Parts: sequence; C-alpha cells; structure tokens
Amino acid sequence: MQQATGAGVSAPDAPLVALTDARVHFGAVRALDGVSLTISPGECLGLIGHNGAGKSTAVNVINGGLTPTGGQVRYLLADGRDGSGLADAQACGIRSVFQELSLCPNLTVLESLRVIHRDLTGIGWRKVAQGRIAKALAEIFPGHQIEPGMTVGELTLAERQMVEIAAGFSDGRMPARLVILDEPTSSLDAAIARQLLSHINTFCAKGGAVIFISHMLGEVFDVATRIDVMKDGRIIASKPTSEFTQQGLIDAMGHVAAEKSAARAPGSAKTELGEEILKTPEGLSARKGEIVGLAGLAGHGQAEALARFYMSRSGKLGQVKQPEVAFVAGDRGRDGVMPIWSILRNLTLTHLPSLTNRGLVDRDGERRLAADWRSRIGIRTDNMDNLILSLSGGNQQKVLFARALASSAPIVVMDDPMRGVDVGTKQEAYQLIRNEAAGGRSFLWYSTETEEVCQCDRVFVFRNGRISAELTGDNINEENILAASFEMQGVGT
Amino acid sequence: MNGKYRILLPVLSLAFLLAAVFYLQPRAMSYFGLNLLFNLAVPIALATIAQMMIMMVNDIDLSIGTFVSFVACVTATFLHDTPVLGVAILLAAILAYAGLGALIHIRQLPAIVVTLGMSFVWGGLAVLLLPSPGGTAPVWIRSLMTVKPPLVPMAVVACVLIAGISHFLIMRSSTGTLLRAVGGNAQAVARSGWSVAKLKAGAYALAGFFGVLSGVCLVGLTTSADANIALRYTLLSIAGVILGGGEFTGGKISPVGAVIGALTLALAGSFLSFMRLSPDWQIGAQGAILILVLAVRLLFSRRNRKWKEAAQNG
Amino acid sequence: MDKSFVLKLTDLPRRPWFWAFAASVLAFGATTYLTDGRGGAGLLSAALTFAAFSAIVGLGQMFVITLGPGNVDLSIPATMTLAATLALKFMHGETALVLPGLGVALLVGLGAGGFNYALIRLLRIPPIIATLSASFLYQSLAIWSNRGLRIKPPEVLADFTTGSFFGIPNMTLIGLLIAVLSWIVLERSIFGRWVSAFGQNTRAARLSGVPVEVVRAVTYISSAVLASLTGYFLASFSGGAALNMGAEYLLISIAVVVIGGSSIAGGNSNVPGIWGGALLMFLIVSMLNSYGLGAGVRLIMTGTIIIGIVAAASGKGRAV
Amino acid sequence: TTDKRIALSNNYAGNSWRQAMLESWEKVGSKAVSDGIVAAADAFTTSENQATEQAAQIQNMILQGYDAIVINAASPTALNGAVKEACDAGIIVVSFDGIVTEPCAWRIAVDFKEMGRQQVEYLASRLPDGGNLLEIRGLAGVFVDDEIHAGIEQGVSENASFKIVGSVHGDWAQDVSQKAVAGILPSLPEIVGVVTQGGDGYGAAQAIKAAGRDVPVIVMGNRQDEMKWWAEARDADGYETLSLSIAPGVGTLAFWVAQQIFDGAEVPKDLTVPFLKVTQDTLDETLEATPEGSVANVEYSQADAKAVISDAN
Ligand SMILES: Nc1ncnc2c1ncn2[C@@H]1O[C@H](COP(=O)(O)OP(=O)(O)OP(=O)(O)O)[C@@H](O)[C@H]1O
Ligand SMILES: Nc1ncnc2c1ncn2[C@@H]1O[C@H](COP(=O)(O)OP(=O)(O)OP(=O)(O)O)[C@@H](O)[C@H]1O
Ligand SMILES: [Mg+2]
Ligand SMILES: [Mg+2]
Repeated sequence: MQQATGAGVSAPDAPLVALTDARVHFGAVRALDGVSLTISPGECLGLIGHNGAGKSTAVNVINGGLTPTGGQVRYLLADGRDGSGLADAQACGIRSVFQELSLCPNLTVLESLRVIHRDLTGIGWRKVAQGRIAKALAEIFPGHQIEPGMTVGELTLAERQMVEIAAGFSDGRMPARLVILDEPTSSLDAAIARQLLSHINTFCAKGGAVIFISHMLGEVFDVATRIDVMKDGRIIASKPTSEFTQQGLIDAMGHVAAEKSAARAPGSAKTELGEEILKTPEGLSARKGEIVGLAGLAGHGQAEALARFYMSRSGKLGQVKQPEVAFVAGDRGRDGVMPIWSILRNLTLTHLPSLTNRGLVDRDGERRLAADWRSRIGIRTDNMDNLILSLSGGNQQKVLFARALASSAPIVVMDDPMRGVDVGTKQEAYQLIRNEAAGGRSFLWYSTETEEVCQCDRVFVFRNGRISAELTGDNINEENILAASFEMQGVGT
Repeated sequence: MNGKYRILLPVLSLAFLLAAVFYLQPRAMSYFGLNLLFNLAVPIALATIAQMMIMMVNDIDLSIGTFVSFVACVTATFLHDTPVLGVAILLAAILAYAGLGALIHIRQLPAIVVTLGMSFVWGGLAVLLLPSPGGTAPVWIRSLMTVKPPLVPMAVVACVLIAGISHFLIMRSSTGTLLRAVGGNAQAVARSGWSVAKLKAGAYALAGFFGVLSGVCLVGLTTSADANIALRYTLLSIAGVILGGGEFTGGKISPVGAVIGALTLALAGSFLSFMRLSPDWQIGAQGAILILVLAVRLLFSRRNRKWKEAAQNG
Repeated sequence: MDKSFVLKLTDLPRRPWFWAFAASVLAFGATTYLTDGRGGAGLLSAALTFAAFSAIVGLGQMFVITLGPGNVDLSIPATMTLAATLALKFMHGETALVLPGLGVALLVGLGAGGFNYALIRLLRIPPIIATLSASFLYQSLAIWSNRGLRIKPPEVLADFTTGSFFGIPNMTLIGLLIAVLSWIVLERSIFGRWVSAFGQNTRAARLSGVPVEVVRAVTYISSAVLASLTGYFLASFSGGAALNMGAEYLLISIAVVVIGGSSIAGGNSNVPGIWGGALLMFLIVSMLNSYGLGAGVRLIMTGTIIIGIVAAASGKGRAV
Repeated sequence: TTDKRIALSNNYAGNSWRQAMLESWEKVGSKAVSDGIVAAADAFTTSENQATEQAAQIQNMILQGYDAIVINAASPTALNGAVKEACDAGIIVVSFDGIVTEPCAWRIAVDFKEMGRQQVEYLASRLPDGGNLLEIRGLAGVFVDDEIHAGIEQGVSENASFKIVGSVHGDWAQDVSQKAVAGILPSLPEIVGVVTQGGDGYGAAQAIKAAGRDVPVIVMGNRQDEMKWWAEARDADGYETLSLSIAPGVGTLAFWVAQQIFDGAEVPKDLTVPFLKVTQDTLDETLEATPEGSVANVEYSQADAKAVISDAN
C-alpha cells in the first residue's frame, strides 16, 4: 500500500498539471483573469502577488475544488491518461495545504488524516494513519512535539499548520506528486520554516513538484526553481528564479511608487493636527484630524488591535447619540452586513439613536439621511429599499462607509475597508476620508494595500502582533513599509 | 473544553452522586441495589446516544422522546405479534430518520423545526397504534432485560456495552471519524470530496437506530407500552449529552460521557428521592442539580482557558 | 382593474405570513362546510378568543427566536403557571385587587425573565438547558405556593376575560393590542432594529454600536412577561389557575412562530404571521374534531403541516 | 404492625384531585404513625407524569426497604416490571385509582367503565326522548380515558335514543377542554347532554355559555368549582345534574388495606370501591364539606377497610 514518496512516474518533461487561460469570476470580481501555467515533476513553483491577486483561487482551480468559469485544467494521471475534476486531481496525487486552516478542531491529528485519505478504512486504520502522519512529521519537522493522538483544537496555530503540511506530504495509496502550499509559513517561526524549505528541496530533488505561495520573498528565493508573479488575476511575470533580483520582484509586485506623489494630494499632510485624542496600550496613537495607517502583512494583529480598541471605547448599555468611535468593516460578511436588511437600514444603523424620537425611528429623517449619503458617496442603486445583497461588493462597502461616517463619532476605525472596491470608488473614498479628516475627525485605517497606507499622516507597521515601526512624513514609503513588514535580510532599510 | 478532561467532569459528578446515594442508602451498594438504581437508565442512555448522533452534526432532535414512544408501541404490538412486520416497521423508521437528515441538509431546513414537526407525527402514530396502554413485550427482550449475569448486574453491563460500542463506532471507527468531522468543519469535509448529505443521512440513521434500541429496551423493562411513555426523553437526552461534556456545535461529543450523563440524571432522581425532600420541591431540585452541574462546567472551562492563555503567552 | 393592486395580489404568496392565513381560511371553510355555514360566527369568535392566548405567548417566543439559532424559551409554561398561581392567590377573588394582581403577575414575569437571562449570561448555560432547568424551579414554586388548589378569579376579571366588546372578544382585543405594540416595537422602534441586527449578525451588530447584551436581556424578559400576562388572563378565563395550565403552550408557542413565517435562523420576525399561526393551530384541531378524526390523525396532520410550511417557505436548496 | 413502613408512590401532583389525595394520605398516615399503628407513611411524587419515572421511583422504594408500597399508577401495565421486583423482594403492593395488572399486587379498583355507563343511564332517566351528546375525553393514550370512554359507548348502545355527535380530548384540564369544546361546538347540532371524565365540566359549561347556547345537562366530576357553579345554576333556574368521581381518599383505604394485610387478614387481590356520587339532594352538604378549589372527598378508617375486606370475602 505504501509507495515511496514522490516517485516520478512520468517523463520529467510531461507536466503534471496544465492550466490554459483559466478564468474565475465571483460576480464582478475577476479573481482569475486568464491564467496559464504548467508544472512538471521536480519543479518548485513560487507564486507571489499582492493580497487578492488570485493566488488562492488559482490553487483551488489546480486542485480541482473550483471549476473555472473559462479555460481548462488537465491532469496527467499516473497511467498516462489525461483527466479533470476533483477525483482525477486526487488520483493524480495532487495535495493541497490551504491558506485558511482546514482541519476539524474536534478531531485528533491522526484522525484528521482520515478526512483527506480515502483509503484509511477497515481494521487497523488508526495504526496506518498514525504511521503515515508520524513518519511525515518526523521527516519534515525533526524534533517536533506533536503526538498523533493530540486533538487539533488544542494545538497552537503553528502546530496545526505543521500537521496540515505533514498531511500534504504523507504517504497514501496515491503518493503525493504535487503538493500545493498556500502561505504555509505565515504562522511558523523561522527555524521550523527552514525545516520545511529543506524538505521541499529534497522532495523536488526526488521528482516531486511543489507550488509554494508566500509573502516572505526570501523563502521563495530559497526554494523556488521558477517564480510567477500574479497581479489582479493575471500572471505578469514568469521566469526562473535566477533571473529575478529581490528588488526586481518588489518592483514587479509593487505598483504604487509611480503614482504615489500624484495620489497624495498636496496639503493633506499640512492640515493642522489637533491634540492627541487616543493612545492604546500597544502603542497606537492619533491626533485630532489625523489619518493613522496600520500596515503590515495580513493577519499580523492589526485587525485585533482595532477591534480591541473599538470594544474598549463603545458602550455596552445603550447605543448613544454621540458614539466615541465608529467602525468600518472590511470583512463585510462577518463584521458588517446585515444580510436580510435593505440598503437603507444597513446604512443608518450606527446613526439610528439620533434619528429616534421617544424610541421610535423617524423614518422620514432616515430616508433623508440615506438619500443624502447616497448622492454624497454614489451608491449605485435605483432604490434604497433594495436588499443590501443586491449591491456589488464595492457598493456594499460604500454603505458600510456611510454607516460609520453618518454618525458623529470623532474617531473612525477602518478594518481594511477597501476590499473589493474598484479604483474609481477608491479615489472617491480617499477624498471623502481626507475631507472628513480636515473637518476634525481622526481615522485609524488598517489596509493591506500599501497604496492606501501611503496616504496616511502616520503609519504603524505590524509584525507578529506587535508594532515593528512607526513612520511619519516622508518616511512613509513603500520600501520602508515592506522592509518593516517582511522578514527579509538586505532589502529596504 | 479540553478533550482529555471533557470526560473528567461527568465522571466526577457521577462518582459524587453515587457516593451520596450510597451514604444515604447503603443497601444500594449491592448487586441487587445497583440493578434497581440503573436499569431504567439503560433506555435513557440509548436515547441520549441517539440525541448525541444528531448533535454531532450540529443539529438537534426535538422528536427523540416521541420517537422512542412510537418504537415502544411498535415493539409491544407488531414486534410481539408479527415479528417480521415489526422489524420491517422499525427499519422503515430508521430509513425515515436517514431521509430527514438528507432533507435537512439539502434543503437547508432548520433541524429544530423539522424535528419539532416530526415529534407530532411520531406521537400521532403512537396514539394510533396504542390508543390505550397495553401490548406485550416480546419474550426475548423481556428475558434479555431481566437476565442476571454473574458478579455485575445487567444494568451496569448494558451501560458499559452501550458506552463501549458507541465509543468504538463514533470515536474509533473510520466512518465515525468522518461523521464527527462533519460537525467540526463540514466545509473541509466537502472540500476533500465527501458528500456531506450522505454523511448527515448516516448520522441521522444512527440516531434512528439507537432510538429504536431505546424503545425496545424500554418495553423489555416495563413489559408493555403506552403512547406517552418516553416523552420526557427529549429533554433528558439533550441534558444528558451536555452533562456528558458534549457541546451543541463543533462535533464535540463524547459517547462515554453521554452515557455517564444519562446515568447522572437517573441517579439524581434517586438521590432526591433518598433525600426525602418534600414532594413540592422534588421537581425544582432537579432543575437546581442541572444548573449546578452546568455551572461547575463553566468553572472548569474558565480555568482551562486561563491556563492555556498563560501557556501561550509564556 | 388597478394594475398595482393586481401586482400586490400576485405578490401575496411570497409574504411569509400568507401560508398560515391561507391554511386557516381553508380549515375554517372545511369546518363550516360540514354545517352548511351554520356556526361560522361562533367558530370565528371562538378561534379569535383562543388564538389570542397562543398569539401572546407566541409573540414572546418570537422575540427570543429572532435572536438567532440556539435561542428559545422553554420556561414559558412554567412561568405562566407560576404567575397565574401567585396572582390569583394574591387577589383571592377580590375585585379591588385586580390591578395589583396584574402587577404581581408581571413581577413574576420580570423575575423569571431576569433569572433566565442571568443563567444564560453569568453561568453561560446554553439557553435551551437554562430555560428548561429554570422551568423546573418555577414549577416547584407554583406547587409549593398553592398546592394545586383552584382559586377563583375575581368576578369582574372573569367576566372581562370571557366578555366581548361590540361582538369582538375582549381577549382578542388584548391579543391584537399586544400584537400591534409588538409590531410597532419590532418594525418602527430602534429596539426592533437592534433585535433584528442581533439575530442576523451579532458581531456586526456589536461593531455598529448596538448594545447586544441589553438586547438579549430585554428579549428574554419580554418573553417571560408576556407568558405571565397570558397566565394571568388564561387562569381568569378558565376559572382558576391549575398546575398543568401552561403545558400545551410550550409546543404551541414555538409552532406558532415557525408557521407564522419568522425565520428560525434569526433576525426576521413576523407579527401578523403569529396571529395566522395561532388561528391555524386552533382551527386545525377544531376541523379535525368536527370531522370526528381522532387524536392520532390530528397529531400527524399538525406535524405534517409544520414541516410542509417550513419546507415551502424556505426557497433555498443546495446541490447534493 | 407497629414496625411496618408504608410508602405512597404517586405519579402526578398537578391537579386538585391529586393534591386532595396527598392531603388525605398525609392526615391519615401521620395519625396512624403517631398512634403507633405503623412506623412510617411517606408520600413520593414523580416530577413528571411518566410511567418510566414512576417505575424508577418504585425501585428506589424497594431499596429504601419499605414493607408496603401503595401505588396510584401512571399506567396499568408499564409498571408491572417494577411491581414484580417489589413483590419478589417481599414487599406488599397495593394499587388504587390507577391500578396495576401485575397479579402479585392488590387492586382497589373503581369501575371506570361503570362510571361512564352510569352517566348515560342518568341522562336517559332525565331525558327520556334522548338526543345528541358531546363527549369530553381525557388524555389520549391513557388507560382511564379508554375505560370511561368504553363505558360511555356501552351506555349509548344500551340507550339507543342517544347519539354522540362530537368527541374532543380535554386532557383532564379545565382550559384545554374549554378550548376544545369551543372549537367543536359551532359545527354541532343541538346538544342535550355532555358526558365527561371529571375535572372538565366547568370548562365545558363556560364554553357553551360563551357560544350563547342553552346549557345542557353536563355530568360533573365532583370538583368544588363545578359544584359551586351547579349550585348557583340550580338556585337561578333549577338546573339539575349528577356528579360522580372517585374520592381522593381512596388512597387512605389502600393504606389501611396494606395495614390489614400486615395484620394477617385474608384479603382477596381484587377489591372494589364505589365511586362518590353527588346528586341534587346531597349537593349542598357536599359543597359545604369541600374546601375551596378542592374536590369532594371521603377519608376511610381502619374499620371501613375491615368492612370492605369482609364484604369481599
Ligand atoms: N468565494 C468568493 N466569492 C467572492 N469573491 C471571492 C471569493 N474567493 C475569492 N474572491 C475574491 O477573488 C479575489 C482573489 O482572491 P484570492 O483569495 O485568490 O487572493 P490571494 O491572491 O490568495 O490573496 P491573499 O494573498 O490575501 O491570500 C479577491 O478579490 C477575493 O476577494
Ligand atoms: N474582538 C472582537 N472583534 C469583533 N467582534 C467581537 C469581538 N469581541 C466580541 N465581539 C462580538 O461582540 C459581542 C459582544 O462583545 P462584548 O465585548 O460585549 O463581549 P462580552 O461577551 O460582554 O465579554 P465579557 O466576558 O468581557 O463581558 C460578542 O458576542 C461578539 O460577537
Ligand atoms: Mg490567498
Ligand atoms: Mg468583552
């Protein structure tokens, strides 16, 4: 049953997977916009790109979980035939380690393998599973502390990631031939990441193939034989690693530098800033009328810092007419949208106490407020009574903006609010924020896009849950931000 | 709550109650006494396991009590008079359960409402079968439930068997693992290419199966059935699963804990009766015991969380 | 004919409360068909009276269910019994004490709701089990306080609850009044917005400034207060409080909410539907009794109708 | 028998009849204990009206070492398993009201069927022309409900001029019967009589009054509120009816029978007690003797028990 890992069955040149002109659209979002790539045994493909460039979507298309709306995916099966679809992908030996953890927290480590390996049945399956996962863990992460009997929910984030990676490389009825790793090192510390990288090298040397996605450019350089750079659903550069320099990569990824001076309206930084109105234990601070940016890679504690601050400043006993802070959510489904409400109701929620007379909502006032914001911010709908979900993502986001800005809160907290917002709207929103700031409001603005962060008066860069740099004035530039967010030697500063 | 310690609290509660009962009524500390204390807990334990199967996939079953009553009526009538037809009806009932599971998943219906509706349906069928209490337990089940094994009384043997078998089925077997995975992260299961609808149907079928066992055992103990005989099993079974360390979501369940939870509830009744409380307060005391045990659970999970946070920061 | 009127008419079946009322009309028609239309007025008046009790407890349950999955109040019957017992005992048949008696009932509701909330909030007990355990305590209190004796309500109160005003039963008027108030609270007031927001997305509600814990507390307390109010009136209506008087209202309160088209997934309440569901629950039983069908068939039909309405109302399916 | 301990196993406490039963037991039992006739007479009630719970309760009583268990059973057959275990442990089991069929137990039975039959018989004597009847039944699926119903059917078949035109389940609860009657009334033709199972007559009267119909002859069930209503109606317009039910004090008879068995008396397994009948003539005195909100009652003495036993022998 157990075969050697990564046995190269087919000729080295025949690609395991071939993607031709694959397209995936989620509504108006073009997550993949005509991507073609192949990967052959022995190759390690590094895939990089900004947040939302379409990397994870490409992974889902390659492993068969997502059927592209256009284009083709073909797998070379072990017996030489061509195939497509989830079952063939599995039969071809394609394994994925997803970006969001996809283990079941209630299972043990060895049981988790059962969900992925269909052949684990019958008497003694636990022994087999235990053997497979223990072997893989020992091989990839020598010296690890994980017992196969531990419950996943009790492992640390890093340990869970290690389990997923090990499961991806573990033996099975069909040995792993292509392992896709979507940001596998984001929660691993440097030493363990190093173990993984060297395992990838051995795996590829033995004829296995790997797709490696990471924001840690140093790692990608270490491990990839070829690097593809994605941007807005397309591959904009694809060369052997040796032909890239790190600076060249950043140039390829970054797209702000040229527009920066133009985007930054003259005088915006010169607004007279008032007294300091907030200071948090972790070191965030802001003055009246200041736009404070939070930067760094996704998931390094910015959102948590914002939520903590918001919770500490907003009342529990009643919704007040003059709230201290208002919140603009970025993860709309989780933090913002009331899915069964109309646009109108979604828009007025935070400002509602001021529209209420003896407990009853002043519906005409509500309508006036909504109509006012609709024209101010350009919500594209013919009727504010339509369901919020009938709007495109960008327009939904505008509604959430309006919800916060309509209130009189002196501080507005924004948790990556520009997700899925088109360029034109973004410009409008930037203008709006600048105007509000000029009017004396302060903004705490977390963004995954450097372009936006560069518009701020002051920037805090986060790494591993802590502030790693505070930039002001001319120090706010892409190089400095990247340098402070990436753990990278020799780049930037 | 920590998986390893999940079982600790139910075991402690049961041990504590058992000690109290033995103290109040030393006679209970015998072969005969243990059997009397626990034999009626056997069908409750089975119903609790059935409820656990549903809670394992993040649903809840409000019809298990009337379902067990229905099964009891079938057992005391058809299974006794025409065994083949009786078995066929019970099999059909299990299939109906499986169908409900699939329906709930595919049509995205709220399980709580569908099972509420089903509770009326099973209750109606039971009343149609037995308008007045009666029927006779099949001889084989009667003798099975009154068998006197050496050393350990039947009730204890049965509970250990139920706990053991369901533990094996759910916690050890490969299929059980998949079923629990549905409760833990249905999306991940679907992403690996499994049909969640089929798995849910399987979980519901298991619930139906244990519900059938519960009804059959109940009739074996009581010798006859009536249409209202097990109505309170619905709430008892939910409470049993929770007392046993299970949770409403996340596939976090423990079959051994569920059996112990059921035994704890049964024992709580005996304990209150040995306490000679005034009849006025006998009902309220049951509520108080439930609240007490669940409040202790909170202390456990709080402490656990603190400890974990400290460990992570340190 | 007016075009917009036609449009509204074809839109009706999409209203969540439509099915409950349509089924009620069918059941009513089927019952009166049996007598060639005689007794229609009597049936309607009876239906309006008895549906009022189910509607009032149903409204309370609806507030709770609107909070989202896992929220349900199982202590309604016990709260009804306790409130009725204590209030009737306190009034002891004296006319002068009718209003103070009402006060006693409402206080019981406040206490029970507050206790339920405390169990859920402070001890973090899941609402189902918290309200169940609490209901045992309330039952014991009711038994202890009165030992099951039936105390007559004051004459005025009994006459009021069984009487009518211009042909409309007084209880119906009260039930409608409470329904209208609930409708105003849910549809027009800020609190209704909060409840709905809580039920749709608690996290987003909190982040939009909604005081979520206040909302939850007030909701559980309202449910208990409405239950105790129903207990007070029902006991006066039927000639005294009995220990088993609330029993059938547990399932009814949930069924009425569900049949009425409120979403069990939370956030979406539906006041007219509550009345539709309450009428339907009464009329179905009357219809089946009138046709001489037994208890078994009656139960099966009730269950089938609940599942049928829920399946019809939920449009969304999912590929296998 | 001074060292004997007797327990009462009761399955339900949620209505006035049961509360009166518990009170009679308490009164007679504690007197017997203080007189030194028995050592203990404890009462136990289950929290829910369920046979399974009562079976567990009986098993606990076995463990507690009672010498006799007096049972008012939730089900005639579902407790047989537990009762057999008690008998096997040498315990005297006496059942009353809700009796058990297990042969080793004694039964103090009320002929429920006869109770149903007599209702129709009484109506026949009052209304020689017969007419339409409404039947209010108890809780579906329960033994007593089925027995009384069978008696009523028998009575109707003996008196062909009567016809049952409607039947509802009132669950033995005032508010439920009121609701059920109100729902079926509009579709019914004129009704001359209502046959009931006790505890629901007042609710029926309320519903019929609310529907604006003439109140027919409603057979009552000895509840104080029913009898009070009856007395008022009688004073107002000469309303006449009959009320019958089993007396809650039968529990005390069972107590004495158990004591007699200890005493070595030869007691046949099946004893019958007459049910308590209130007629137009005895209405006032019964009403006077019944506490407000309770049920007409008779308590039995040791002498009564001896008389019942010797009658049966
Ligand atoms: N299920 C979905 N529904 C709607 N939009 C989606 C969905 N999945 C992805 N998207 C959108 O498609 C785009 C590409 O997303 P994808 O997850 O592939 O990006 P990514 O390159 O992996 O980003 P990151 O570096 O943040 O992981 C994004 O704009 C995202 O919002
Ligand atoms: N960090 C957070 N980010 C986003 N939403 C949150 C966060 N913390 C809490 N919430 C949401 O807000 C709701 C109420 O939060 P709140 O701060 O009032 O917590 P709490 O339950 O009162 O906690 P405590 O135990 O501290 O009293 C929660 O149910 C949760 O959905
Ligand atoms: Mg991604
Ligand atoms: Mg908090």
